[in-house]
Amino acid sequence: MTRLHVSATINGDPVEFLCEPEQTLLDVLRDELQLTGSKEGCSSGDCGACSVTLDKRLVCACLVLGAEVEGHSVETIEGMAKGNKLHPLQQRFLEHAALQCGVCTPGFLVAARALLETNPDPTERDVRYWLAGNLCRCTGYDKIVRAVLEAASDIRAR
Amino acid sequence: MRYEVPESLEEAVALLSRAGSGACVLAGGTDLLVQLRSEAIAPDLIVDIKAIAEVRQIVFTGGCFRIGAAVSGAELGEHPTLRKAWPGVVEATELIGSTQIQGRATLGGNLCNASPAADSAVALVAAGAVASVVGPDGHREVPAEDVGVGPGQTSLEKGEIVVSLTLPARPRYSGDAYLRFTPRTEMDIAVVGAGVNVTLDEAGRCAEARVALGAVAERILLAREAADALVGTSLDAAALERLSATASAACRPIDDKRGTRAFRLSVAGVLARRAAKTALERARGPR
Amino acid sequence: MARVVLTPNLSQLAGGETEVELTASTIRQLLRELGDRYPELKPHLDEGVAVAIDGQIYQDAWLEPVPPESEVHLLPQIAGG
Amino acid sequence: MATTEETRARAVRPNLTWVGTRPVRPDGVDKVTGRAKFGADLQLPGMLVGRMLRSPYPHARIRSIDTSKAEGLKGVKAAVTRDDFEDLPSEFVPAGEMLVNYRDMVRNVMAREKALYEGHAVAAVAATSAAVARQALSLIEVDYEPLPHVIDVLEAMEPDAPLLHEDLVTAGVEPPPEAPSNIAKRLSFTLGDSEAGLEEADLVVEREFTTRPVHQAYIEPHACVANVSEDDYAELWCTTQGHYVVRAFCAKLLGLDISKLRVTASEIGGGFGGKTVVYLEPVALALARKARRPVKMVMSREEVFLASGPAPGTHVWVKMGATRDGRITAAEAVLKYQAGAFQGSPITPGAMCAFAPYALENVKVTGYDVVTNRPKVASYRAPGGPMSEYAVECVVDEIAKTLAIDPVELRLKNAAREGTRTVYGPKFGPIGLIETLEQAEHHDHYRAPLAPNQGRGVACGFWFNIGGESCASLHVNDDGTVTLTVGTPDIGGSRASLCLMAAEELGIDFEKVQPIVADTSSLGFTFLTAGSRSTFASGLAVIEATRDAVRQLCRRAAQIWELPEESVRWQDGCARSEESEDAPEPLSLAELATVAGKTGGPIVGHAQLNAQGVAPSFGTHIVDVEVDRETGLVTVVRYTAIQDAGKAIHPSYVEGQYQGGAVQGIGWALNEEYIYGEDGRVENPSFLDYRIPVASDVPMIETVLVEVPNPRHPYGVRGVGETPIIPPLAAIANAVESALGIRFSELPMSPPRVLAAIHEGAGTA
Repeated sequence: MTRLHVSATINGDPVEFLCEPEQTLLDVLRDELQLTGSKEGCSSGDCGACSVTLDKRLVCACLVLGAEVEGHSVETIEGMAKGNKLHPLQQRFLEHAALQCGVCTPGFLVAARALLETNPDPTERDVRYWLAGNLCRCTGYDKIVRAVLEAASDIRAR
Repeated sequence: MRYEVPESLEEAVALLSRAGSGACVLAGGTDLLVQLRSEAIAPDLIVDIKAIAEVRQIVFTGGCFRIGAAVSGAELGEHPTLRKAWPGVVEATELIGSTQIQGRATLGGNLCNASPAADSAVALVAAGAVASVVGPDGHREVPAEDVGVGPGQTSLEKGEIVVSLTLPARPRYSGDAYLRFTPRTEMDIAVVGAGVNVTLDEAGRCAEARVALGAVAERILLAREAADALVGTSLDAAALERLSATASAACRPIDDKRGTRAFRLSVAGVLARRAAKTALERARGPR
Repeated sequence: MARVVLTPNLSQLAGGETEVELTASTIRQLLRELGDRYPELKPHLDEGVAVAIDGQIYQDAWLEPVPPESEVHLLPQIAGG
Repeated sequence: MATTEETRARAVRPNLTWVGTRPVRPDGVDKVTGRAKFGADLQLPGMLVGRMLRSPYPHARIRSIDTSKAEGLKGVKAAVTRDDFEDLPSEFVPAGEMLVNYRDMVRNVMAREKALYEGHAVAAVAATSAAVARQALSLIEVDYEPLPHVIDVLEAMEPDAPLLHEDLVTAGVEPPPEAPSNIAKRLSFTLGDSEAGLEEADLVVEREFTTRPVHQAYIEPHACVANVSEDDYAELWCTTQGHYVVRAFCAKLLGLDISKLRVTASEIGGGFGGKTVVYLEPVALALARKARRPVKMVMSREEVFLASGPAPGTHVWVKMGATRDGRITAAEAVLKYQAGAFQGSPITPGAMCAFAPYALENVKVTGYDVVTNRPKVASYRAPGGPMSEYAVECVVDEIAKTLAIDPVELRLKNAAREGTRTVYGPKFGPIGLIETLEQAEHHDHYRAPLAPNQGRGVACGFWFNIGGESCASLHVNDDGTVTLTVGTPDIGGSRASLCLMAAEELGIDFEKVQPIVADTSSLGFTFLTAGSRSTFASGLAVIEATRDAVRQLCRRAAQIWELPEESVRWQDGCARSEESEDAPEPLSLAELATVAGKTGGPIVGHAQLNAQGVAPSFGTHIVDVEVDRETGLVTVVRYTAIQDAGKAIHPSYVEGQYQGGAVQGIGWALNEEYIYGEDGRVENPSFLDYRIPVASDVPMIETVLVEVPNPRHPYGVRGVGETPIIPPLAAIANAVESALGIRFSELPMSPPRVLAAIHEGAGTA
């Protein structure tokens, strides 16, 4: 099987990898690059646990081929904290107990960051609809929505 | 499996024509990758068309919007003037899947996946959109309602690609709307979809109308009788009731995991009426 | 003497008795005593039963004392999600 | 925005420093940075990909399985079938607090004589890549003889239903029936004389209810990595609610010494009861033992739906009588629960729970455990409780409305309280049901005006909670920090609550206590994280281990001071001697830790116990819905969950349990269901068509924490995880009734069902 050579930027760093044509970006991140923060919950784009941004656009990594990111820029949960400084969303998720098992958390954080970059002052409804592609079975969403609203306010105040 | 990224339409058509039956076009990939992963398909070749300029642009020319087949839902929603002219088409596209899916899913893909429940495709049919198709034998134009002919079945010939979709020039006092019914607010497939597109005359009467229905037959329906129920009326309550009845009558739905036949028959009429009301308000414009 | 109350299912295996009086200082003794008295009950007691002594439920607690004059119920084991 | 009230009915211990506060959980940063390692996140050198071949038939005899072609494929390192698992005798043996039948378990892990449901594992391979494994599966030849199937519980009970097990004879019936059937067990509970009680009633309501099969739908699929060395020392990494239980099951199924199998629990991405049993783990171990290489197996989402979990579909009949003034005189119920392919539905707790919220003199409950061609059911959050309590709470609502009594009033009038005798025998100790009802009655939600097409419903819920075996070990490090080792996997913040109790007992900063979930070789047996037991039972072990360490600390201080041991006590993080003029300066934990080596060696507290004294938790929920009369769409517009926690150790995570349980219940009530085709195959095994609620489907879930302490726990803990899924089903049904005047007796109340009922007009759906 011929593997494809792909050069991309991942979390700001130049990265090269080899992948099979049918490998998804999620397979590549998890299996080839050991970036296992993006989770596989369904492999059909229905749960959002593998949310990443591709050229700043929020996508499910399970619905992107690894080969497609040639020349593009990918951001994953692993790139969200800067050094030992957590992103305000990460901080608020912790303070609000916006996670129980935590498996959906990376996807929610990546998706919420994409929301706040598009809409810095979202309403509760905006947050709920934007995050509708991220399933959480533990929290009932309440604390997640509160954490996102509060992080938005933190970021606006900066 | 091979993966190719042609940079021109000619190259893409040549790749697809040369390939056996196991060649697939990759645009947003939101359907294709699911099929790949579930082993529903095992193509020998995937042709990623996103490096081709024509399929990635939205062009406004001669009063018409020409939307590249690989423009994503999110890009469509961000276009400065498209939403004003065709809010129904844009909103329908925005209903497809999650924010994540919006980042990838394309108009062309939604149409060519040929699901009778495809939200944007129903709105395109109501809008009277025309698909621009290129293939080994050159270029042809296909009305949106003639692209999908059955579940997963298109009228495209081997090697053909939908390049763009053209929305017709918009007369004054026009408006469109698309509504769908899903049990969840998001992340769902339409159990019923209804798109309505109307143009009013100076007196505020309906001069032209198109009504399209999704998920109520093996393909998207262009419901002419339902449109006729509106033309010549002021979209008053009686006309809307006729619309509702004719829309329901046009359906030939089945019972399936997403809904019952009885439910679809009933709700198709309800949604057509509700969509018509919104289309009417939009056609009248701000007071 | 502790008063032991049996559920209908266990009562079927104890000749229809719904209440049994017996002397036992621990749950283990109580279960052994019951098993000896009603051999058909024994396999079910061996599978494991919960024992409520004066309202407090014990599971797998052989050595728990059974106070005299206490009211004892044998019930199915309870698990959870 | 919602408000959270915290009411303290009775204070257990005043002046708590840590218990009841809301610090950031110890594993939090790992979880928000993507660093936490879940089941599928472990990579080992030389690791193989394991994949399962599953039956396409809901019921089929397996004539033969031939794996030779698959094994001949390059890159395939092992294949296993039923021949690789020894048959085990049919007997129910206690495993922790559950009963397991290894004969059934080995057949569920790998089909033997028959495939009993679509997705039943039939064979597995381990290969060098996913692509090779996939190809290998296609080369396995299985000769099936398809058999008639049965999914529905009532159909399965018919005398001429297709028989799943030719040797299954109904237990609990004397004399035992001669013929086999799909009814595995009949059980009953009685209290008083229900027939006489019904005679007394002015109003008798009799209704039948149907609930559809549902799935736990945790976001993380089952996953594991197994490795077996040449001397048969086995290691297993897996996502589970109880790795000690996994160890016991796998050792039994594979004939391994328990001591030679070390199981490490990964972080777990949700379970809700569904990760208390084994599916992939024994198979991965069998493959690894053949291949002598690590094998990773991960289920796809489709496999999760087809072959793991689910909860039963049920049929419930309820009859209740009441006097004109609202006293319930008698109650009867007959419950029929699907067990799936092997016996063991949660019929027993279902029957025990059904009428638990009420102080009744005359009750009769009968239950049937019925096998069907579905996956063997697994626990799902208060297993068995939601379905029976749903039916009862709907009937109670109907009684209230018929008698024109406020539904909360009616419940208060009949509510169980301390001293109420249950149908299963014992009397309740102190419980908080009345407190939750009073909170509901006075909550502003209960009085808020409703818009057109809206309705309000209330319902109560009860769950037992459990204790069970737990170990904990507390290591005092020489810098004064503490390492807390526990055996319960942390599924929703239990490390935080356990550390809070340790910090409280020790009188040191919460940050100084670092928890770890031990692997099975590093700490003694600890039962599952299930039954809402972790904070209660592992909590007791932690408290005991901490007190053990404190005793050692005090002894060291006494020795240093050359004072009698009994003159030293522990307070605010320090050893202190009796107050006197020449009393020595207190010695802090850090000071004592520094000199531990010189005063007898490391200080380690340990506890092993089988926690008794658990207490049940009651809840009352209020919900407002809005119904679209033209489409049948039901939208939840406001929700309040009130529940007795006993004591909320970390209130945020208690609220989280209420909120999460409520939303699972909303899903169950409105949209979630397995849809089967005529062919007995599941039509919706995906997150697209198995519709769990998304963020935009639900409002904020307001919570009220009631705290009626459990006298048998030092801080009053009861356990809170399961009760919250019970009230939503009936609360929503009751709200829909109040909006439409139509009483639904079938879940889910999905739009096609609601619209059909509206079209049919009044009456029952």
